Amino acid sequence: MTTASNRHLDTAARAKASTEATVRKNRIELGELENLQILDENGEADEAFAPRLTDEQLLRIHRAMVLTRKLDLRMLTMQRQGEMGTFAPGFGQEATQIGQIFPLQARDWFAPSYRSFGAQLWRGWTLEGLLLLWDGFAEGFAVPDGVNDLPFSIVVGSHVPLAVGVGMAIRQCGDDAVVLTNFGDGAISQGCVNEAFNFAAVYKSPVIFVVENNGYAISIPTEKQAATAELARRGPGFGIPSIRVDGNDVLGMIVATNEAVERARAGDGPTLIEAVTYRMSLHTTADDPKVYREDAEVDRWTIKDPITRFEKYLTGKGLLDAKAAEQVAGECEQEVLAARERFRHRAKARPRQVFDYMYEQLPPWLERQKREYFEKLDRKGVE
Amino acid sequence: MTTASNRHLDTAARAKASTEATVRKNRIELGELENLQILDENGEADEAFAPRLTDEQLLRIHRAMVLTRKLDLRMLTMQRQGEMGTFAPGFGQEATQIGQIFPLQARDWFAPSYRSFGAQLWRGWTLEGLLLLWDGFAEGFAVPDGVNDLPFSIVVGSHVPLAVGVGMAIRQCGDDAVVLTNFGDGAISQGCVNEAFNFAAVYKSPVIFVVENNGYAISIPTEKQAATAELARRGPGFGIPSIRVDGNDVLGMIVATNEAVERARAGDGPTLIEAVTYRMSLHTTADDPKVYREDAEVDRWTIKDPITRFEKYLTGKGLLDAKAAEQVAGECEQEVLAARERFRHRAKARPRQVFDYMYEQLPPWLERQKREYFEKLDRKGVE
Amino acid sequence: MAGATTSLNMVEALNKALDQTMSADDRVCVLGEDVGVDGGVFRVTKGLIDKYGENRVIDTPLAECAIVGTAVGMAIYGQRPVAEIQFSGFTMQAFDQIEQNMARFRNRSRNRYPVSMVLRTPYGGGIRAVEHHSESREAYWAHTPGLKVVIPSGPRNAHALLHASINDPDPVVFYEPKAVYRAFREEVPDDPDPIEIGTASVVREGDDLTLVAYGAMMRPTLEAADDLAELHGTNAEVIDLLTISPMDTETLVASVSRTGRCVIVHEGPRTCGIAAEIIARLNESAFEHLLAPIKRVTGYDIHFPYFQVEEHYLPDADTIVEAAKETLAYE
Amino acid sequence: MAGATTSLNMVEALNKALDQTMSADDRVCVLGEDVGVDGGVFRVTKGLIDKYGENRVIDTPLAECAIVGTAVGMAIYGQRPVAEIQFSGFTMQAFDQIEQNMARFRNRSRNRYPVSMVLRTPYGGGIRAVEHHSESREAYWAHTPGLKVVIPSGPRNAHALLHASINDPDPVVFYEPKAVYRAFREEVPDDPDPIEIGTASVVREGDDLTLVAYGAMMRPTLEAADDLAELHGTNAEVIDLLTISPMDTETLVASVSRTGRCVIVHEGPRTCGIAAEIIARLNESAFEHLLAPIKRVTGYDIHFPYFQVEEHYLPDADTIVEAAKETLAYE
Ligand SMILES: Cc1ncc(C[n+]2csc(CCOP(=O)(O)OP(=O)(O)O)c2C)c(N)n1
Ligand SMILES: Cc1ncc(C[n+]2csc(CCOP(=O)(O)OP(=O)(O)O)c2C)c(N)n1
Ligand SMILES: [Mg+2]
Ligand SMILES: [Mg+2]
Repeated sequence: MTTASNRHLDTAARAKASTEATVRKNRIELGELENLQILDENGEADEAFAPRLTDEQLLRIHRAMVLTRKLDLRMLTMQRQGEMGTFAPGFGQEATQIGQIFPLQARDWFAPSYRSFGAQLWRGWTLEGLLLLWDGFAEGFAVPDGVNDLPFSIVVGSHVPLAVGVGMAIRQCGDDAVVLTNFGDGAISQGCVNEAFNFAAVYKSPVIFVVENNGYAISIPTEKQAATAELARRGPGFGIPSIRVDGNDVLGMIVATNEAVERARAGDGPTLIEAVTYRMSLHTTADDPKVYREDAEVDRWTIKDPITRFEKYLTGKGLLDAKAAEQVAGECEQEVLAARERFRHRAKARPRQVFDYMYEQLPPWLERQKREYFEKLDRKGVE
Repeated sequence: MTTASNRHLDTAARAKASTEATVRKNRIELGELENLQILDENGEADEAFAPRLTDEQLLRIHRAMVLTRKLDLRMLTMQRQGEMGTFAPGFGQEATQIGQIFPLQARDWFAPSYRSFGAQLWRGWTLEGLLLLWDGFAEGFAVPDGVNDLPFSIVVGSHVPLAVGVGMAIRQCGDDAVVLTNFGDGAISQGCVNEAFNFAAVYKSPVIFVVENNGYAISIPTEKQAATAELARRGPGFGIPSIRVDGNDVLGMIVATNEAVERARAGDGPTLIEAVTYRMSLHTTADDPKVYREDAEVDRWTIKDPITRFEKYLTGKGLLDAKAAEQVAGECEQEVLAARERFRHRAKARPRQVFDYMYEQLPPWLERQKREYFEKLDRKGVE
Repeated sequence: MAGATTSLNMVEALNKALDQTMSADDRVCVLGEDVGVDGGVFRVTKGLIDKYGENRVIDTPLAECAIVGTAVGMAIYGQRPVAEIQFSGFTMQAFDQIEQNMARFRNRSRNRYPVSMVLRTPYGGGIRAVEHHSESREAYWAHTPGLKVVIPSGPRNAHALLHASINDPDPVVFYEPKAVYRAFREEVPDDPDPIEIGTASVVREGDDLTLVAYGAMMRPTLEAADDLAELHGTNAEVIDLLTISPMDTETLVASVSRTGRCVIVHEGPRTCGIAAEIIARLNESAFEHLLAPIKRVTGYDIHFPYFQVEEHYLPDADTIVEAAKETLAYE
Repeated sequence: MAGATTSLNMVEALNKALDQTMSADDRVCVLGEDVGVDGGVFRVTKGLIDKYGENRVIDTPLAECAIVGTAVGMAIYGQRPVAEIQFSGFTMQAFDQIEQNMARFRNRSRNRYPVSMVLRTPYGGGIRAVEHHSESREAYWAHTPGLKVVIPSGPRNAHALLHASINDPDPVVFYEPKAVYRAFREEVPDDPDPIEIGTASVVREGDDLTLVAYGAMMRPTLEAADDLAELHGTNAEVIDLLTISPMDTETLVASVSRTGRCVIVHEGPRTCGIAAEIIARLNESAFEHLLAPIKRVTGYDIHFPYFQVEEHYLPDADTIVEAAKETLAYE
């Protein structure tokens, strides 16, 4: 067995021999960095790099983004009217969401953060399920059958090591699935996320890390979160190929994720994708962005809107016109309203379920506490 | 307030405009990396880059390295003879240790890992103090007066955030001290170390991070610890200027650390220095390296020995000859033996001190436990 | 100024304590996620950054372990950092730094580097939050040697105790009952009450039984005491622990030695919780006076439930009254 | 094979349990620092990598949080990982993953992803180790809903309990008393004893008082029982908890209801420790049978001392006998 450092010093010796060793030369410097962007703000695409997608696929992607936003807006109204818990809007990140999830197969795994409506819906989570869980009904967290997803994580970054572990198990079993996990610009500061990067690189875990750089971690702008202008710079330090993508460009997201999925499936390990996007709405409904950012900034992003941009593109391709767009919007709105009805019917507190799923079998000590708790409910006349 | 990602997309737009955006171009790649080496294995120095040091300084550095090794060897004998606890030998890392600590001023701070004999002695820790603490006597951890050091940390990496915090406080108070902290190739995998890198970069904490890549974390070779051949690659991902140095070249270590100290003192923030060296001896006296590495590997490093190399250099400069070298060795050996005598006189278990320094004032509940404990000692007839 | 008071809720009282200590002592500084420009997600640090600047009110990256670790480093240098963890559920992320450095550094450095710092964090249920935002795990810290653990129950003692904690020479974990943050106002003296860390407060005297609680559980407990008096003619003595560790054992023993009956209330899980420790101490020091088994009205040994049902999980006045009645009925 | 036994120390017994479960079930894999080529710093995983390869015996980078986090991920995929944390003092580095994912994932996923994994780690004092290498903080895990906590006391029950833990459908924190690792040998049946997790063992019957202990404390406790019998003619019943959580309350209550007197022994800090919980449960279920205050012979609420004096800190037979005598003398 020879060690890494071993090899290094030989290199070093050579370096020395060429008498070129200087402090400056030995500093590690990173070059300037560009963004991958295929579809620009005006809806013009660089077709040379555009993914090959059928018209149906393009329209499905469009509908998914619209549905995501409709849910988002509806939930905000519901929350303001007191029929929804605190939740985290994804307004503005629809392209990042649909672009990252489109390349995944059903057999692949997805470990999302809490701000993942779009991708979760695409994967098969139901609208009313999402409404239920955000309104504090445990059943909303039930993973739909046939969906290989983890329930999203509330603890920032805590799901990232899990994703890497799922990937390690996939390799152990010789399966060919891959794992995609997303997290925010704040999450990348978490120690366990960096530990996970290292594990993924060391074991070539088939993981796609998508860091959704939406500009803020609550009130903390990305420039205060890290000293590098780009978060994608974090990857190479762990030996992870990394790329920055315009996160409001759904085509760019698909191309970058496709490549990462291929790499993972080929057994070549993880990729870090930084999706540069923007949180147009509140951090959560408990948050007031006016305290820490100016509307002018939000305006600068409105013109980069991922849906408008994609609609221009589809229109240019003759796949969409104002009327068709309106129709899609209307249908999605109806879908959401129908889901709200189903939600309202199912929105029933079940206090007697809190001891469920603690263990496969409830131990005697907990059986006893459960009885005590049920007696309390009986006294209160609660079902 | 404008956000980082904001700025990025402008760059992105430009990139797009130049229609150069391709997936490949957007991957972040790091170039090849060389080692800073000034003094090679044959003791020949690249004087153009050598630090300007007086003859006294050069000889003091030599003596410090020899003393470190003498202590190391003596402790091993003592441990094998049952008069020393389990300890972590630093054999082979003397140049890394003395080279990193030489540039520090007394007013600067030092937060060492447990494998830091050389640097601790240079800073003013006493030989018998180190013997006491490694033999399980709490008093050995008492920080000598006038020494701005943290007691070394046993928990791998856990002292690194402390060092960054000391640096942040230094900046808060407008003082001009800097903080140097060292840790191993294993420690760099710890989440808190990566969190500390980020904090240091964000706040420009005046910290010098020295990762002593000695090839192993117990049995784990560096190549299994990380997917990058070089650990210095970790720094740029956090926005930290980083450099690799031949850790067995004390001159290279001094040059690199000098530069890092200047940067920190100037308020330009942290530096990561990877010192490429080798753990010639056991991980600790509880370890058996034969299980995981071959002697041949150790032999390849013996020829790179930092002390032999430096002695050749001094001889070449006419500052040292065989006789003088022998004398230094003899004097250091005597110093260590004298310290062992002082240690033997002071090595007295003080079981009644275990409640000391828990709080400034012992709370009643602990006073009560202390009484209970003292009664136990009284019963056992223990002082 | 002396004697002057202001009507404040707990958030305002805590904010005032921070403001007062920061203006009185340059070494006091605040760090944490969103504590600066945003003023903290609960607004406890509101306005401090405008008054004391970014140098002393530090918005940090999203990394609890480093927040605590760097705060300990600052304390080692001689500063008096007040670190905020946004929700107590995320103190888990910093458990290593709390247990290995914050709690130990005075001892490890043989008294050279005391860690005079405060770790502030909102804990407990009752605000319809998502998972991990309602935990009450103060027992972890009570079980950790080297720490002090303080939990106020109202604006007035919150103001006094935060002053005392910031001025304490040892590391204090300061749990803030978020359900109480804006629940009610009290007249808070501008000069903080001299409450000593380590002393509990008998907030209501009685001879029939002793009710022990702290933090957000003080309200249902006092409600229960009222009901017991009005509906059952029972005089309950009520003790507000205020300091969880080191616990004021003497006050507890004195009371229960008199009443012989005791009910202990907390939100956190039951097993190895604070109530267990209190029972153990009363068993040791008031055994001969105990007339009935000491009752635990606590959270169950399950994950804190989703918010639609949290009200049923949390101890309430009825449940406390029930427990008290059983205790009183015991012969 | 049935009925065959082999003389093993605890390290060998644990190694055998790992070997047997790995050969019986492909899903079982081992990960941790130095568990592969090195065979573990205590040699518990010795030889496994040669037999099962790098794919199932995984040497990890030095990152406990990721070790537990990736193990949970493997369990979610359906593997049965056995993660090793080199010393229990470093489980603090993984506290977040243990509490937030390992303990909760079955519940959070509404039963879709049970976490059938074992977290093995050596705990406790007595081996002349440096700071952080002698901790005994099992109470942290007992206070954490969703976990099971198992602590064997000898080679034979270690072998049986590790089998049971690996086959358990829920996450098990498996604390190994490192002071016992090579302390003695036992005849260990090749087919593991059918010890159920959650059941304590009455290792010695007696009527005068009950001694409760577990792990490394079983030796001084049994020694104390002998002394009590020989020197004082006292018959102590001795209970080995084996499972700390969920605790076998019934066995404890049955015994103390008979003896009326009890001494509990553990190494960990006293406040909110396992003994406190046992006292609370006995107070609830055996109150009327208690003849004397239940005694705690435990570690003190201080940092585990440096090794030159650890023997004095740790509970020993004399101290247990003293406590028993006081309990017996109480009237
Ligand atoms: C470990 C942890 N610390 C703090 C929080 C509180 N918190 C919730 S979201 C959030 C900001 C996350 O920012 P980012 O990672 O950028 O994701 P985004 O919300 O922007 O999608 C914080 C601090 C948490 N949930 N988990
Ligand atoms: C957090 C933590 N995990 C595990 C250990 C056990 N341990 C002590 S030293 C060591 C290896 C450290 O390797 P490295 O960082 O390279 O430093 P070196 O020993 O080579 O100087 C390990 C795993 C520890 N002390 N702390
Ligand atoms: Mg963000
Ligand atoms: Mg090393």
